[in-house]
Amino acid sequence: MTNRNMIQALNSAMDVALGQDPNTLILGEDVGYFGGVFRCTAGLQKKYGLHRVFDTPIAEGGIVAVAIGMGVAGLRPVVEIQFADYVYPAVDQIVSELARIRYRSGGEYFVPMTIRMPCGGGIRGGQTHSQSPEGIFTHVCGLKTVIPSNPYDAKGMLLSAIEDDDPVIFLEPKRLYNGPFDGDPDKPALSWTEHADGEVPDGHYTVPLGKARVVRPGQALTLITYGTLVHVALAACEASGIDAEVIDLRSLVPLDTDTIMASVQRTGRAVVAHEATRTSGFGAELVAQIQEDCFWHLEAPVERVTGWDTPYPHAFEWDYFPGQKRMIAAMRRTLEA
Amino acid sequence: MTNRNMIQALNSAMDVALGQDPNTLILGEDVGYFGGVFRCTAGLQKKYGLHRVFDTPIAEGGIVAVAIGMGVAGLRPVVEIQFADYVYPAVDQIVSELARIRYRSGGEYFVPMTIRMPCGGGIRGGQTHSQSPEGIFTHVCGLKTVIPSNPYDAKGMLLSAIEDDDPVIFLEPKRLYNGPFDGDPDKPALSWTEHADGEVPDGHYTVPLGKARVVRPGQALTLITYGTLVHVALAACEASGIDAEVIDLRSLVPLDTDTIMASVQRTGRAVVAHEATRTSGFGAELVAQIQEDCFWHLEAPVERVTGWDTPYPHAFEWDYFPGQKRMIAAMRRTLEA
Amino acid sequence: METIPEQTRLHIPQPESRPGEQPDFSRIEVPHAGEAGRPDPLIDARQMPDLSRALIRVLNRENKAVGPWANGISADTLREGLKLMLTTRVYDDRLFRVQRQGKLSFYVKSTGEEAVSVAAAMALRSGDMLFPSYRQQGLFIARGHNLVDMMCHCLSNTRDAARGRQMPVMYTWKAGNIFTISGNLGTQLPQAVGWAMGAAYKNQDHIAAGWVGDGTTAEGDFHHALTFASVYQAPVILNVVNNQWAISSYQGVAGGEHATFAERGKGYGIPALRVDGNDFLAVHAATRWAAARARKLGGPTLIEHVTYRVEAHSTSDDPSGYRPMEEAQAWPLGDPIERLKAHLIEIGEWSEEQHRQMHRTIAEKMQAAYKEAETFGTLNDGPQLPRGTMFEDVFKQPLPHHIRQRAQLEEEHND
Amino acid sequence: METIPEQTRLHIPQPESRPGEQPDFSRIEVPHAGEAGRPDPLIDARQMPDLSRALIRVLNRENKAVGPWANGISADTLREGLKLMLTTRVYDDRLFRVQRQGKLSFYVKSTGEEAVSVAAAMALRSGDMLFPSYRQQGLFIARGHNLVDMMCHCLSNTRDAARGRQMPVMYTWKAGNIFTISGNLGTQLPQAVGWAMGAAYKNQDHIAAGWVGDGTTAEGDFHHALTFASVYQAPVILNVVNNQWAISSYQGVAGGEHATFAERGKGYGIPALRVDGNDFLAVHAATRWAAARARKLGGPTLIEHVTYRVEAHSTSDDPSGYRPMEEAQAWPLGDPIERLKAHLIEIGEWSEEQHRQMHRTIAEKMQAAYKEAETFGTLNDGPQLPRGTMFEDVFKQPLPHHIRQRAQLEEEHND
Ligand SMILES: Cc1ncc(C[n+]2csc(CCOP(=O)(O)OP(=O)(O)O)c2C)c(N)n1
Ligand SMILES: Cc1ncc(C[n+]2csc(CCOP(=O)(O)OP(=O)(O)O)c2C)c(N)n1
Ligand SMILES: [Mg+2]
Ligand SMILES: [Mg+2]
Repeated sequence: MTNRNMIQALNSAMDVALGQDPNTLILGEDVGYFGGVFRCTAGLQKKYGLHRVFDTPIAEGGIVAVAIGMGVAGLRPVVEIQFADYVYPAVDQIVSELARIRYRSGGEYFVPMTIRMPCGGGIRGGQTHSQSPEGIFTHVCGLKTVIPSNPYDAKGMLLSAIEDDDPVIFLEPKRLYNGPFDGDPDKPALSWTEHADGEVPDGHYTVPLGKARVVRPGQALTLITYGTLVHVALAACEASGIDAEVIDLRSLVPLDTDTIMASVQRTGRAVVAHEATRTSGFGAELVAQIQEDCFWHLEAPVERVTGWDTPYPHAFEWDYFPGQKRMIAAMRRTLEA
Repeated sequence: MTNRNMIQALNSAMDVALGQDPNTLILGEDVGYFGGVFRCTAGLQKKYGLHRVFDTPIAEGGIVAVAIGMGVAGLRPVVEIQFADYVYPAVDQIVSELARIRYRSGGEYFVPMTIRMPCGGGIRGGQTHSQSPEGIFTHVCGLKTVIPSNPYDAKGMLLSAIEDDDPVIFLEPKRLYNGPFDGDPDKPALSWTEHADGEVPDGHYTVPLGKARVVRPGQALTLITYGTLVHVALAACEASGIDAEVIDLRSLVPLDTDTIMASVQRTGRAVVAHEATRTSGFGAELVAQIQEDCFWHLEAPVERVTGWDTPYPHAFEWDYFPGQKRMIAAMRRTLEA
Repeated sequence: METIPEQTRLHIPQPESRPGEQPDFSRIEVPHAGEAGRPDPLIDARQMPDLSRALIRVLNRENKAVGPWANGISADTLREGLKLMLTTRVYDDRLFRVQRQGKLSFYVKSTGEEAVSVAAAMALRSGDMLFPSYRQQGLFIARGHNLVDMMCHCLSNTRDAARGRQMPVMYTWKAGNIFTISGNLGTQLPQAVGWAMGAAYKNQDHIAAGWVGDGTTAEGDFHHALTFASVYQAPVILNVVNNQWAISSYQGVAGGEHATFAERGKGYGIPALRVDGNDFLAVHAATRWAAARARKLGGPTLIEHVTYRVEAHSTSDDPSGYRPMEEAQAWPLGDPIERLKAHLIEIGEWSEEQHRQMHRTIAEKMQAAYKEAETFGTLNDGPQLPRGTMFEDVFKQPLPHHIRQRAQLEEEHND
Repeated sequence: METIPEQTRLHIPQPESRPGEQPDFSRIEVPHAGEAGRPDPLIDARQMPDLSRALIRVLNRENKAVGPWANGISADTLREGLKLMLTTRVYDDRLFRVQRQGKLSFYVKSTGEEAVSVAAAMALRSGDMLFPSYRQQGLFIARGHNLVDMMCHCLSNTRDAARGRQMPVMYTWKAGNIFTISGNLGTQLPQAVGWAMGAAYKNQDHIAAGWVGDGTTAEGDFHHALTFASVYQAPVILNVVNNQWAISSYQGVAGGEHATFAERGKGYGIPALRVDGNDFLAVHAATRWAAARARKLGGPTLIEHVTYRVEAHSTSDDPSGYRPMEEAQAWPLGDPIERLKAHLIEIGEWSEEQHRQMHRTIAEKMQAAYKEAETFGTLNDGPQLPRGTMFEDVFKQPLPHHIRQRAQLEEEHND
């Protein structure tokens, strides 16, 4: 057990994966010698060799395409996309190929690829370093889409993803890399050192994909979220005194509907929250499912707390970001409805 | 007024647009001399000249990119993507560029582009000629996304789209090109000749983007849909005797929430239907908004009738397609809830 | 409002002729067979003579194999090639007719392009991995895929390896080391590069080969394939089948007006061969050269096969709308089957009678195969795959919502 | 489980040296200035001499302008170029320091690459449209953009033309005919081609120019740009700024090991010039050549500018982690400002004293400009744009949900 921030936890997961399976390899822009712009792969090339961890040309579509070929050849590629905002050139290879190969080949071929990408705002990255594109991937059958909110989950889920025989989109909330973040940019940054979930086992362990985690049991309502907003949600409960049950989804596809529905059926009120743009975001899917499964239990409309239907603007980052205020207001509306 | 099928109506819209504005031009794969694989641009190159309507290399990303440059140069490009399934190589140019140029330039630059693409199944096209990717585009702020269900709307909406100064994703349900389709593949195909909406004015007119149309007034519930399923919905009402109010959205973004909510608040029950894959489809957004705005009026959960969370399989096309049975079952569930 | 003059400064490429006009292939220079030199396969790319504007041809007008690319291929192998090309053509004709009878939703012929796939497959080893497009059925046939299986795929029936999920012609054949064909153009070429990188990573000497059409070279995937192949010196053969047309667009629209497709390789330091794609011996020799190079760590090769799409793009297409009817006859590189046959006869290894006999045998085999295939069902008739299988293979294990949806579908049909 | 041997067959490109090692630029061949020939700009592309492996250089070791590319540019123009390059460098230094003070979120310097943008801008007409990447601030400065406006953009303040929506350095300047810069690499190059096609469509003789880095050439967009430019013979200049690095990846990772970036043009029949990017006169001459060609309907030109990224990739980067500290000093093509200055002195048109004076004037101007810019606010201080403006310009007119969301945001702040 070692205290690790999320970067170190991810690094440790890849270290374990490379160590245990010679067919696992890592490729992406700047991931080799340099160890990645966020340092997630630092030291791995040196430890495992040039051909196990290497830099690629800047062509996200090409990276995913060659990784597909490698997967077909029996390897287990772990791809880094430098920012989730830059995944779009790879969308065709992901949607038309990666997600469909098992299906269209009648199960003959499959590609056990993991695509890691830092997502979300809060680092003044403006509209091209802040996006949360999970909603797009969740609409594509054949992809698993997951997003951890802390170092422990990050390592365990990344190992699950790498060992999974289906393609996994692995989103990393970059604002959480160095510490939990409660949504208030004016407070001094916290580190993972004081956080229980910063305690990360050294060796192999997994956190299963498809299991949500109740991070705060509560009675008043159910607040369903993932990624950075998990920490905002906890702070919002604290600040408002609202006794919400906070669920960290961790995995969007597969979705742990049991945990969600059991909670909402108990509390009768639900708020879903994500950083991505509102319209057609994954929050809409959550609302749709909740009202399908919990209609008779609901005492108020399910509220959505989201980023706005605008790009993530540089100067207005904190106006876009769904912080505690927006969350508390939504919880109040739900309680008062 | 001439009776036209949807192909002829679209052709007529482009004819009018090319005739009235020398800055309008059409480009895409096979759209020139040949007139498009669905013949939508037939005769236009001959009438307006090589440089007004021309073939492009097979590179959807390149097509959208050069059309962006043309738009910046003051032209009004109308792009055809041969099948909506092939739009993914252009997703980066659409999402990162087309949708963001006005915003990121503080309003200095904009691109008045229309991207037409045939979508939907029902022609034995298998998984790569049947997709309905509207859910992805509706999640991208800065894009308008529309989809007509008949020749009259197709022409009027296409002219609105071309004349719009914002980018418009214009989806064309290809199963409706030659006639309305009620979802039963075993019945002889109908043509637009006998259909009122096949009567299409010859000259210029527009159907505004953002206005839904109540195609069947009803009391029992509200059935909200678009594209091919509009006709399936009407047939399902007929077949089941359920007095549903059927709303043809026509435009997903902007969305005519007034028409939707007024109807649902009156009927107290709603079903939303689309051909696309269920999870994170646009139906989820509709459900989310309906329960937000009509919670106190709802007497049953809002039902979703959709394609399954699988690719569109060649042999099981009619098992995937959300036909009358699936729709009637959902309406019954809603009524019986 | 500005007006745009008729006389625009924008260059719009146009084919030499349109319906009603005389076919014109004067732009296709046809050098003598044997003219192009053959460097050592392990030549340094920088020293490589420029064969990207040449046209590597082996069979001359007298149907003799000449020049440095004529590498002593045995008569048995040639006869085998002839048989496989003819099988491919008969297969195409058969399935085309089945489509016209309404039993297939769609079909794509490769008529006139059989050498491109058959000769290539024969020049490679069975452990080499192939990433074709939809017009290389010859690869499957040359690798010995069961015709019944191929037909069952096209019929989407109970014996379809793709389990009814793909359109006809989009075969998958893992046991034969041929990748599942994509309906999306170009995607498979960088995948072939990745597979080759994987083989190199694992220290195997298998190589990969991919195929795209002239039109498809415009996709970004093509550039990714060339870039990654060059950067990692992947053991891969990148084939461009220039059959002059991409549906209704002639090859100039893809950028063939100002450079050959083989020339694309130059920009990446990838050796490129431009080959007479209707010359079985030339395709075979070029593929062998590239395979030898790749296998010995010499890196990738780009091969442009100059050929002609004799038939419609697919059964959904009617080329009389965009090119002269007589264009196929005017094509200067002839027919690959006729040319190989003439060569075998010329060298005394074949006869018209043997050819007729072979054709008959193949036709009978095809007839029998089709009959057998139909016993496994067609799209509309006979045994059908259980509809619930459509929920399988989205993931390795169905997710809970797939199980729910499957049950819902069954219910729809129980009503 | 197979084990992968240490000795893999997969080639992984590696730079000549890493931190702690001696810088080594022996792979950069530096031919004599004046050596490369200069064909007529309207030469048929097929006849074009191969300048894609050459290095077009004008300034020789004696700081004289020599050879066919030395085209009699006036001393006034050269002095103007010197001033603009120096202004660019001082601007970079100033904003870098502002970033280090925490007033900018981010900054990107172009140190050492000033000639690439300044000389190009000066060789083009003001009606020509420019599509830069984030490292061509010299284009804005050379076209006379107000420094205060540029700074206000970087500060995302109330005078920012991008209305606070973009990171620093992603300028937009419609009045100056420079396109809004994208954070996504490569997207702008095919857009430049499209703009050029539009100009040709409208029968105007304006041309377009786009810039991408060496690393960015790997993106599919690069291929789309070259393909469409070739097919439609678009009047466009496609510039590749090969500054040897893409963040931590040396140019070999982008495919520079087996061919130059200029060579990419060959494959499309696009004339290509490889230019000493630190030689103001060479960049100017090459751009003029390409502009003349494009304007007279000769079609596109690809120019590779061989230069060096002297500083970190951006303020978020620390190059000591991946390249030798001394590499910049070892760079064989020198510094563009020093070289132009030495040339002007050599021809008796400049002096050290004048240079010092100019530097002082620029520094003072910069100081004043920054002071003025701050009066419009910084990211954290002073006047701020109303937050509600973030809902504008998503569309021409806000949609109803934008109006609702805007109201909701205001409410959040009224609590
Ligand atoms: C990404 C994508 N875009 C468009 C299409 C539609 N389409 C199918 S075949 C074809 C023409 C391909 O031409 P070419 O590459 O020359 O191959 P050929 O058919 O001549 O063998 C087109 C445009 C597609 N399948 N995929
Ligand atoms: C599509 C995309 N992928 C990745 C990035 C991240 N990124 C920003 S700059 C850069 C390196 C670019 O190198 P190069 O093209 O050589 O330009 P230079 O910075 O050297 O001027 C990378 C990978 C991006 N901005 N966009
Ligand atoms: Mg072709
Ligand atoms: Mg660079």
